Amino acid sequence: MALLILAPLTTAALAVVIPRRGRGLAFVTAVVVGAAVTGLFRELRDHGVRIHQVGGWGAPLGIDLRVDGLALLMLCVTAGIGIAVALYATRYFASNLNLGQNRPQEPKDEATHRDYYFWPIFLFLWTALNALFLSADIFNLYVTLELLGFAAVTLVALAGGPAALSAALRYLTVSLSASLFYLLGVGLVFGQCGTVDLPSLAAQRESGPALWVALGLMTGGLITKAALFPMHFWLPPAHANAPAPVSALLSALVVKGPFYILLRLWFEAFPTLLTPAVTQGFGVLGAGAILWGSIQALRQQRLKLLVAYSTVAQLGYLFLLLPLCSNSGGGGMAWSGALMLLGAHACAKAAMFLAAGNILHVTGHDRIQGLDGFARSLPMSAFAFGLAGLSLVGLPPSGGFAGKWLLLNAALTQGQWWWVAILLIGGLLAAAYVARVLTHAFTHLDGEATVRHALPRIMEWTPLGLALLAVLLGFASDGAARLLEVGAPALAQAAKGRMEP
Amino acid sequence: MSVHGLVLLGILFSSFVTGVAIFFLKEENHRTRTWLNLLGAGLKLILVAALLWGTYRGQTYSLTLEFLPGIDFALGADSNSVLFVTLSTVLWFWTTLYAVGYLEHSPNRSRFFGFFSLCVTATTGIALSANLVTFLTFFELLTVSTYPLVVHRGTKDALGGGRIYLGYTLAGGALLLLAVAWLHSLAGPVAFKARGVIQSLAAGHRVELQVIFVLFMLGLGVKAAILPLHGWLPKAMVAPAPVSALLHAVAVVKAGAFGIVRVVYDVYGVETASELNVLQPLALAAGATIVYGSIRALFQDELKKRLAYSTVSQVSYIVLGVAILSPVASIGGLVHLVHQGLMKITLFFGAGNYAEALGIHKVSEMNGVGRRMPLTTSAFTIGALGMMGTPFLAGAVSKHYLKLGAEESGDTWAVWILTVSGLLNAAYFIPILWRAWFKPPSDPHPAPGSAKRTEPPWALVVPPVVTALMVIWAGLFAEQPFSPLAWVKLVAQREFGH
Amino acid sequence: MTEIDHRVYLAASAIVFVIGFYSLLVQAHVLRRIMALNVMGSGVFLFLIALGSQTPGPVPDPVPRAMVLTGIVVSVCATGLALALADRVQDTTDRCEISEANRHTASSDRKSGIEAEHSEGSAS
Amino acid sequence: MMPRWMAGSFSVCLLAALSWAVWSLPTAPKGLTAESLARLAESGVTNPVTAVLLNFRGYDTLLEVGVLLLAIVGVWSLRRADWPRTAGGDFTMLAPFLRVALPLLVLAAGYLLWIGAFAPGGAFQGGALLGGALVLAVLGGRGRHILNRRDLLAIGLVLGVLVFVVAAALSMLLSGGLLQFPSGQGGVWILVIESAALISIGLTLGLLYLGGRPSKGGLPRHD
Repeated sequence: MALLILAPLTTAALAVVIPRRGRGLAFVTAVVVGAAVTGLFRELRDHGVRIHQVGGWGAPLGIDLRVDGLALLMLCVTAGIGIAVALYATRYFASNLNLGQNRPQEPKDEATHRDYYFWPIFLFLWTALNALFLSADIFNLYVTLELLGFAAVTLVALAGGPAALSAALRYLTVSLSASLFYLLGVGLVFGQCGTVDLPSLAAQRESGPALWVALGLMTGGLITKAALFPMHFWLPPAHANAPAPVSALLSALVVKGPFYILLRLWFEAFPTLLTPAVTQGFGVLGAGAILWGSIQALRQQRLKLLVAYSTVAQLGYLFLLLPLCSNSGGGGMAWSGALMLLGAHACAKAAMFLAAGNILHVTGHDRIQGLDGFARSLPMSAFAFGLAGLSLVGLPPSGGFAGKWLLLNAALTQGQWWWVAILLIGGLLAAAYVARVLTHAFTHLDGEATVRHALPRIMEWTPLGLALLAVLLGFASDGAARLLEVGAPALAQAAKGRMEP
Repeated sequence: MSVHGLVLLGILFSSFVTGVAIFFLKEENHRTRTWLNLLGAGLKLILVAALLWGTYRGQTYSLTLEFLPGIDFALGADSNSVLFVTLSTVLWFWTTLYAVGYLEHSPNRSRFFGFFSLCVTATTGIALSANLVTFLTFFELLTVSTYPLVVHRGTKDALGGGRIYLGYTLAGGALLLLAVAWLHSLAGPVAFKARGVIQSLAAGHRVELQVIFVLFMLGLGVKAAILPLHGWLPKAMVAPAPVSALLHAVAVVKAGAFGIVRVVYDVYGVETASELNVLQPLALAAGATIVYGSIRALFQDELKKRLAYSTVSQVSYIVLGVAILSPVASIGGLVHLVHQGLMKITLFFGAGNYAEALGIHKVSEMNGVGRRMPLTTSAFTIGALGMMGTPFLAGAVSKHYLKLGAEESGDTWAVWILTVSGLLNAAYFIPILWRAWFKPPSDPHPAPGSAKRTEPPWALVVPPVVTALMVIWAGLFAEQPFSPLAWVKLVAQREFGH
Repeated sequence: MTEIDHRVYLAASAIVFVIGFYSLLVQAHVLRRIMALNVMGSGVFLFLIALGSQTPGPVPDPVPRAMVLTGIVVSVCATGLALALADRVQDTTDRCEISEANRHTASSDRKSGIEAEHSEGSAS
Repeated sequence: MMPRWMAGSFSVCLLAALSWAVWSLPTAPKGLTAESLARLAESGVTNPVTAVLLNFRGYDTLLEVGVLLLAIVGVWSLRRADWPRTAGGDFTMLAPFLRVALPLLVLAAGYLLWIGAFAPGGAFQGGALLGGALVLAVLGGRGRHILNRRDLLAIGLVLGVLVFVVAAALSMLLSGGLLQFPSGQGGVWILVIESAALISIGLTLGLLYLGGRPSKGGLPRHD
């Protein structure tokens, strides 16, 4: 468990000293983290929830690290996407990458600069994510959030253009103020309960104005960081202007971190405060995100902005978990459904951004209007984009379908038909914006096709692999659901909360 | 996993693997691609033959994989499946051959044949699905894999048609998903079973089940092109001829019709469905579609459009047969699933040949083609005559049973509809045949090459001739074992328990 | 000192936080915004310190004090990073305001899109 | 930027909510004072804040040292350093002062580190002082030869994280728990970690002031 944090942190520090070896260090990390996650999976399967008391003190004085099914799922997703993006980035940031025809070759030291700084910051990002998913302490979560935020912002700024830099600056200010809201909330919780340990908070089952306000502050901060509608405004410019591997990381993983904390807070620490008004409120915001994000995606002129708005929309689905999970009946389905969607979205969106990166690389722009016939010059990227689209739309057997199916069933079982409508409409809108891009892929060009550019193979294969994973993830949904039951903090708590009206 | 399960998997993979492999072939590898295509099609044919033989001898085939929590990904082969899978596999073989010839010189062939194979994988998957969720999976896969075929030419028209196609089918898919999920929340996992699985719910959830049925019909009706959901079909005519053949005869509309058969027979059960009063409206919708399609067909000058509206009309024969509460009518409907496929594919092959060899796209340009392309035109004529219900051809058999069934159940209005439709069919087909055989060729034809006989290459001629012969076979030897009719009688026996 | 209700300090910290938040919302200049963030931060730290000194017993609660130390370090880092970023933005765009124009509208997304293209074209 | 009335009403609502919350807080909060004092003896130091910072919640501090390193790496990735305007100016007053002050500041930083074990002080306080000294030195035009060596600086910057990580790993090998120091040796471990952290913190703060990566060819000279 500790390896998941120590390994990327060490390699990040080493990569600062020897930037030339950043790539190699990332691979070491990938191998170690991959092995550690596998090991944890075994432990969890055999022994249930694992807790590690840092420093041997134990909560509430010390900090506990904890792995349950939910945390492990997030760690797996992080490891998977992390490894894939690292593979892609080895060539993306390589200075000798041939960018194709009308691209001015950038100065070599500029590329080297980016290569040198990407790896340590990427490893910090990985550290932050692993630490975040492992932590059971709300103050420690604040530290991980900051680590995550700094890494994300810096990676966006690595793109270097004015748009990226402005986006990064706004991202930073928004992220910092959100963190302060969260921290103030943590302070209030500490004032009321005298502890910042999640299980201890859960055990106290306190309530009162201070906790309400604290939760409000923390939630406000977290939904801003998670870019839930209407606090999503910072996301599209930041995600669209970052370098492709960074966009993939941000959309696939970074916004999921705050969401994860939100789940821990509401379901685990303060389940009694999770009233129907609150959950329906989250649902309304989620629905707003789905509709608004999809409509905006339909209106974008740039491919990466379209994909970024699609992230806004897809994040909305995750928040439908709250209204669907806290009612009686079908709660478990909604729980695994939303998390299935999370995993599927991570794979699909990473694939999409990486594919979009390839398109940008080869064509030199990403205006949707100007993409006619790109299936010919970049067949594999087009294919990856399409497959990832299947999962976003929610067509079977993709992970996106499995997730939506479970959410749909939960909504139908509970008679909350309004979410059913949102789920179906969201799928159709997603189909519309995915098709909008793919139409250009199939457009016939007169004359001979543009020359097929020799992109490095790994840059073609990685998005395709991720997209395939997203499509086949549906078959893993049963296993994932069983994994989520390990510890199932939220459900156990929510169930208890229901029993004591 | 038993050997028998592997047969099912083999049937799916024979085309799936071929498709994937073809994607990675270079455009120039013409020979390899052709061989791969024929190999896949041939292998599938053999496996399906084995399946047919095995099922006939009472062997059961099934295969399950872990899928959603509580729901398996399940394949199976009941008599219904076998009927449809045989049809699609046989026709696919000939369509492949035809497509290889047809697209000889067009660009993006690897992409085309890749999706072509995926499309047929989806169709056979639909046939072999043993529960609703698996069915839904392949149903959507079919949508997705046909879209690239519809837009294959990449022209403005093609992209527009593709957009409409995708809009209709995905919206239909969403309704179907809703229906499946809703039914699941009431009844749990729904595996197909003869005579339905929801009898016990019918009393307590009457209204819900009625609404779900409507949702099912809307979702499936889009693909089956039932009025007023047929709008995409004529628009999708921009696709290359083999694709049209596939859409109309083998895959898409058939998948819709087959889905309706499944839902009525194996999910609701005919008795339960009729208790819920949902069959009568379906029958009326089908009747309306039959007449509407025929009338619209009358006024189309573009050959493929006329055929398209004819499809709209003919597919609803199947639905009508299913919706009329009578075993005899369902025999008629189910056998039409096969017969319509045989006839319509012949007609589309013919239309494709006219376009390919002479550049003829319109009925008004067809004067005298019979003399220039005798083989193609003969095949076309057999298909058209079959459609009109000429005795000893396939169409007559289905119509006979449909009419008998309608009389048996007292739906005399349906008999009238069938009669009127028969007349309309004649009205829009006879002028074509008249022009083709009896009018002098109006030179010059739109396309160059005015040699006396201009039959296209053999790869384009053999498929229509073969399917035309099958139309004759299905009509003449309808009572022989292994004819479509004989098999359908088996199915009906199972569904009605007679 | 003990007669003063400790909640006064807590309330004061709340006021400081809100002042910072208000300026963050209304100020356009990056530098002012960064300062606003620091004011908000100070509010939070004041709150934690006040909380720590409130516990009964001879010594104040060390845990919130340690948290404040952590928070201050983070905030210093954040400020350093933000200033460097702001400086870089100013270098590249000759503007020192966080562009607010392209918030929700698609048209301005287009605009920033074109900018991005230029930058991608020249820099990446 | 938001219209003032909107921002104002948001702020008023926020203030109202906060005041409500603050007023409802228990007047004698539970806190963790008792627990931390009770186990202070086991921590190896007698200053409770240092005990919390480096032992009870040492893991927070590990990540925090990471945050510091990340911040400076981020700043370096963004831009090159500006040599302060005053550099190369008139040092008649500053130079003699620095000659006295810099060694004293370093000494004071060391003292703060040492005293942190028993009384207010510690790596962060010491580091802040060290950082201040560095800023002063930069302003006074000193230490250019060091600031030119990006490789050396990098080593100094990562020292805190690396030592901390090594300590964490080692403690895990020795006693099976992350950052679980063998009993009785807490003080030594903390001192080692803090010493490394002191250098990194001081360097980080000083280099943050420069606002960018030192350029390879040395910082521009103004004289």
